Amino acid sequence: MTRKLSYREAMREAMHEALQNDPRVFLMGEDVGRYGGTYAFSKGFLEEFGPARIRDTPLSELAFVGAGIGAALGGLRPIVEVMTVNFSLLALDQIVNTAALYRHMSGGQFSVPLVIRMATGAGRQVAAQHSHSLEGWYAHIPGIKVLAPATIEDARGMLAPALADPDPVVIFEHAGLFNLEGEVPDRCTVDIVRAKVRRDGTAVAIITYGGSLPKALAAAEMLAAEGIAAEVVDLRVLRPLDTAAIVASVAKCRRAVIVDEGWRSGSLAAEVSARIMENAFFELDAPVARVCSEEVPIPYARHLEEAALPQPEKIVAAVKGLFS
Amino acid sequence: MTRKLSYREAMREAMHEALQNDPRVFLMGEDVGRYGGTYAFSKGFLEEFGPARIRDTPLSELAFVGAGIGAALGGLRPIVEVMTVNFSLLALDQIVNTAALYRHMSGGQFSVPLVIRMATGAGRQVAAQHSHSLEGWYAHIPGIKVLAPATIEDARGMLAPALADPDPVVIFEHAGLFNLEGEVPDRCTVDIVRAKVRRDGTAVAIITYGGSLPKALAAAEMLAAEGIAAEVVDLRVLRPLDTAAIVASVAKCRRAVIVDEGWRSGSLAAEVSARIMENAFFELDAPVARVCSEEVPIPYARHLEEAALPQPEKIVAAVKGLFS
Amino acid sequence: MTTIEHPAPPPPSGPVPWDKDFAQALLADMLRIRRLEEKAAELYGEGRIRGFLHLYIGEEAVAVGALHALRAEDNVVATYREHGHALVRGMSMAAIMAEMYGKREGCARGRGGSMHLFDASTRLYGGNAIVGGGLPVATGLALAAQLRKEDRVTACFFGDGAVAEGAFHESLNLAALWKLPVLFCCENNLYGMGTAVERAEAQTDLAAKARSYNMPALSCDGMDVVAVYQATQEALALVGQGPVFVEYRTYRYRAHSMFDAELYRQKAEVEEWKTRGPIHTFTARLKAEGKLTEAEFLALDARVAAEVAAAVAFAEAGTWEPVEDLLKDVHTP
Amino acid sequence: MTTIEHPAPPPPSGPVPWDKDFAQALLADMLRIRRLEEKAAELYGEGRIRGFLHLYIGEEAVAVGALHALRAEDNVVATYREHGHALVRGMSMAAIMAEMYGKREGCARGRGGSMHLFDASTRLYGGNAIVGGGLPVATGLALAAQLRKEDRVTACFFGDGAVAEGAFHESLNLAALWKLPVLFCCENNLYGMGTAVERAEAQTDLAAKARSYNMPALSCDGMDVVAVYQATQEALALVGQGPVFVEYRTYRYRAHSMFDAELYRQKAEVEEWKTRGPIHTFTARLKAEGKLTEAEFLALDARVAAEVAAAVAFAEAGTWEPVEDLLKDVHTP
Ligand SMILES: Cc1ncc(C[n+]2csc(CCOP(=O)(O)OP(=O)(O)O)c2C)c(N)n1
Ligand SMILES: Cc1ncc(C[n+]2csc(CCOP(=O)(O)OP(=O)(O)O)c2C)c(N)n1
Ligand SMILES: [Mg+2]
Ligand SMILES: [Mg+2]
Repeated sequence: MTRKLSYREAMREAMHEALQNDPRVFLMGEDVGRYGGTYAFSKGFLEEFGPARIRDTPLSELAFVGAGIGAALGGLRPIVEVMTVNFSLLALDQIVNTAALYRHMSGGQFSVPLVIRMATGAGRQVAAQHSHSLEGWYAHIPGIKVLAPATIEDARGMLAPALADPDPVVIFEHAGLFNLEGEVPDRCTVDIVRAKVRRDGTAVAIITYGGSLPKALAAAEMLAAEGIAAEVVDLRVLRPLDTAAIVASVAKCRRAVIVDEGWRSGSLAAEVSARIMENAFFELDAPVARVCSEEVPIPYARHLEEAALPQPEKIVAAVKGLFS
Repeated sequence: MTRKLSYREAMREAMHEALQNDPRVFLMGEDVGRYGGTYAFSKGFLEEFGPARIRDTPLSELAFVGAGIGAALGGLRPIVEVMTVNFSLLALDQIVNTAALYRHMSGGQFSVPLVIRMATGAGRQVAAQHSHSLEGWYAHIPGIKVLAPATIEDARGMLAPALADPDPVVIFEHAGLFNLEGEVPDRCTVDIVRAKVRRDGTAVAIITYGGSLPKALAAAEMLAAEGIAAEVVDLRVLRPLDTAAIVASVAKCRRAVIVDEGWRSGSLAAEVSARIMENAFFELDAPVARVCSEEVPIPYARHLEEAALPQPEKIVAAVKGLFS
Repeated sequence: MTTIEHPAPPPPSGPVPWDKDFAQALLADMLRIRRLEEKAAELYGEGRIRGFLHLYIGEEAVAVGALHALRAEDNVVATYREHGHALVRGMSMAAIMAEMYGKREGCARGRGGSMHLFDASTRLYGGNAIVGGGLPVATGLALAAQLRKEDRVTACFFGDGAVAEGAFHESLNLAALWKLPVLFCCENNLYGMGTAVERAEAQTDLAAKARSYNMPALSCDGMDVVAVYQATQEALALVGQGPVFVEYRTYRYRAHSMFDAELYRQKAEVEEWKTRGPIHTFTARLKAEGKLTEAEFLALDARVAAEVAAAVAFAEAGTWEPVEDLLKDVHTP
Repeated sequence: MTTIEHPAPPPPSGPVPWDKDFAQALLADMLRIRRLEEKAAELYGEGRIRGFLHLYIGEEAVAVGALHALRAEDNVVATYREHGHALVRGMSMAAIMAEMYGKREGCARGRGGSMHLFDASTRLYGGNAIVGGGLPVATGLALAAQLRKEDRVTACFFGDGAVAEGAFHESLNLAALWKLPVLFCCENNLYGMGTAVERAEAQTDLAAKARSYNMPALSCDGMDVVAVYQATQEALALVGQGPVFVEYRTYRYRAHSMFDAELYRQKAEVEEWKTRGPIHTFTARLKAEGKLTEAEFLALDARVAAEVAAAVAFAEAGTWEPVEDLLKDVHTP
């Protein structure tokens, strides 16, 4: 049996379930309580679970993320919500210099079972300071896992295994997806290990994640109309990357385009391209291409913002470029 | 005419010259004054230039880097020293969300002529929290330039053009280089645009930057003994990357190894690999290889630290791998 | 809840210490902000303006009183709730409106939108959408003035919510330590988004917090343009010796941004504060003192309405930055 | 300069309010820290220990007095200058020494070194080499204790330099706002590296700063183990109602780390503070009160010397973590 949910409802249900099932779980972040969550993900939680477990924080990103680390060390299972990735820069020191290093640096004595969730991405005309896509940065850091649920099912299902993970997990939720709807099974269990083929194809592998998945699927649809059968791979887990799945798709299609909303230089797409270089060079019929954001702070004006971001048309053009 | 200088002396001279030549230039950072600079780069400056221009700051990385932005907007030419890249995480918000965006976001009304210098890198057994190499992260950000002087000449010569640049420039100084000595011309003018071939070769391009340059040159020497003529390319400018120089060397050698002290996944080396994929795929006789740091917080113990970092032997092995 | 959680202060009283012209100029500016933003909200509903839009309605006395106390040579650093500051500082309503439309004729060529109004000609250093992000920048602007021996104050606006940020602490300490000419202007509207100040600050007397940096700190009724102006003047007189902190106690009438169900506060509380509205109380005082007639008020209102209409027309007629220029101004040419 | 910039306090006086055994135990711990570190400095010179090494010499009374006032169930978060804290908390000298050697028998299997001593069994949550980095973590540990209704205080040590960090501000506010059981233990040794506190803080009375978060704050003579113990006890008695701040006024005799020309302070200042040394003044007081004989002191000193020698031997005999295990413990297996 399946039911229809929005991405927002899916995340909300996932958190609700976690709060209900495990008294160690609590939610902490800016405006998660009285306000009902910046994106209404936690509406009603304060009333249901009380202020001890639904904790509105002051605007102190560094301290409340660090407090999440401490609370995890102290035996709890915090879900720390950083309103958006843009503000997470203020908390990076705690994530990179503390959470990610704790276990190794302590010779295995302490683990940090912390889940950090944050909204990411552009596309809503919120301008340069509110439009970053820094998933690739986080995916660079040993000691943390990085997830990017791009489907309703993953939004519903990824939180539970993230909370069960004994080490820090960062979940990126692309704000462009929140209103999407989709069917999810009644019992929604997904892994946080493997990439997933979202559309089968044979002519080209379009490899992507997060907010770019719908764009990649749209591009695949457009390509299908022109007789090009694109396969769409959703990375899902950005660290550690599922190299085997990438290689399998590339080996099958012999051509690949990587779509990534991060700025091109130093994007996660670069890492995927480098892995294909290293693991599937001899399977390639054409060089791997990337469709990323232009190297510009994301502008406010709609037409400029659209021009700055990956779009289905650009993906189609990149795919066709591989055949010319 | 040339003279012999250490990397430390070269940086010191470069700052001294800038302070002497331009009254708008001042130096600000932790322990740059009374202490004489964490690495003795500014010893004696306080006495010579006074406390107004040699400013010891409190341990407030976010504020003093942001104050550098403001001072630049206000007509000065600040050199802000962040003691090490590890602590720069605390200041990233100001660098990424303010300095890098200012000009574009203001529609071209304001530029930020700021130079930020920081020590980077591992190799001195200072353990996980003091051993990051995050040059690749900075190289991801539109709106800033990123430099990595790896030779005495570049240490001596890159600061002047960085200060002349109307936009923010971040300079990474690898702590492993500070005691190196070398000859520099009396009048040391270098560009901050192009990569540079540090050793000519024909069999393989070893592409690197910063603290890995001496290791790459050592590897090239070892390879030469075995009859393999490696070319060594020093990227020097990490943003924007000199793609043409990379492609030229790859086209000549038809094989390439990228050496980067950053953790492998999401390293700057991935970007270089992706650019070779996109621009020189058909010139390659073998897939491009990367020698990066292992994906582990850098451990304290010497043997583990050495195992975690790129080493000449690993570079040699990677090169040989391309021929098998 | 029947008692109001955050009661409003008593309405402003006492004589207005200004002549008619000056008083009316300040009234006009408050009205210009109000009408500009009412129009912006309407246009947002129609989809002409997008992204985030944070209205200043209710808080107009702060920007108007504070900025009129400053001089042209002073610097201003503001937040994402800065239409009022830009306008009072001298940016044209047309340039603001066009920017919110995303048009090339906007102050930032449409690149910034509502949250990023910049104006080099009036020393407005933005518009900053990172809470607390302007504080270090303002500190540095003041450092430049000090080192260049310029007689220039940097006024930095920020909200009560920003006080919890590390940037606040580091900047206030730096400015006090180095005796920099910064005016820290705290717009305490009692809420940071949906979080009331007592749920964000262990010490809710924000002026007392500022004093812990060894800097003078004042508080005033931010609903009263006279009190705001006077407190700002008083603060400016002290800036010679280093930074000064001023808390403006005010209230936001509208939602935090355009998406906000306002679950976190009582309707009655908002209504009570509305009775202390900065524009109508000041209007009433001026009338009572004979410094404003109803006819003058109507004429003023009409002038402002015309200015708003012209700004909208300007924005509507504006053009789009060509897509080919997307990468312009990432670096200085 | 002839006058001393940072004069030392008068030497500790008054009766030691402890019995002989307890008093001698504290003296022993101070001596253990001192001798361990003297040896570490020597071994650093020989290249047996590498990386950064920050000595606590001169400050021993702080860790000893404070940690003896805590209970086993309390948590401890320390800095990179934490050999003393680890030792007093109960980590063996051998495990510390082996860690500094980078040996597998070290508390963190050689992965952390001097700055990263961890011990789950004594609730020592590290060693942290980021100034201020432990403050948010300690706040979270206290939050866990509060939510889990555990009777447990988290003592967080940090230096005067850390007070300028945003992390200090955010953490103190959070802890005070949520009334968390944190003991903020400020080791004010007057310098953050080469920067004297008056060149880093606009308000040099650090307890006054802490009070601005609405939390009780005490100061004490950190050169006097009795004063430290008593102030810590007094503070602990208040922790039930929320966090408490204690400033320990102390002094570092050695360089900041092993690379430091000490250009920033006067030799005479260091010498003056040395006359107030926590170990010899306490020794003298115990002797004067008949709580310690010279013979007992010599026996104690010999025991400590033997412990140090054994620790060195243990570290020398230790083994290297196999390189194949490099990636171990990046994640939990
Ligand atoms: C660093 C950061 N954290 C969170 C946000 C999201 N946010 C935008 S405005 C706001 C409330 C700020 O409150 P306050 O400082 O009181 O200003 P006000 O909006 O009341 O004028 C928040 C949380 C942000 N923009 N930046
Ligand atoms: C965030 C950060 N900035 C700078 C440093 C470099 N550093 C290490 S210790 C130190 C001085 C800290 O002084 P204080 O907090 O007073 O502690 P003390 O060393 O005196 O015990 C500095 C600047 C660091 N480790 N972390
Ligand atoms: Mg507010
Ligand atoms: Mg200190």
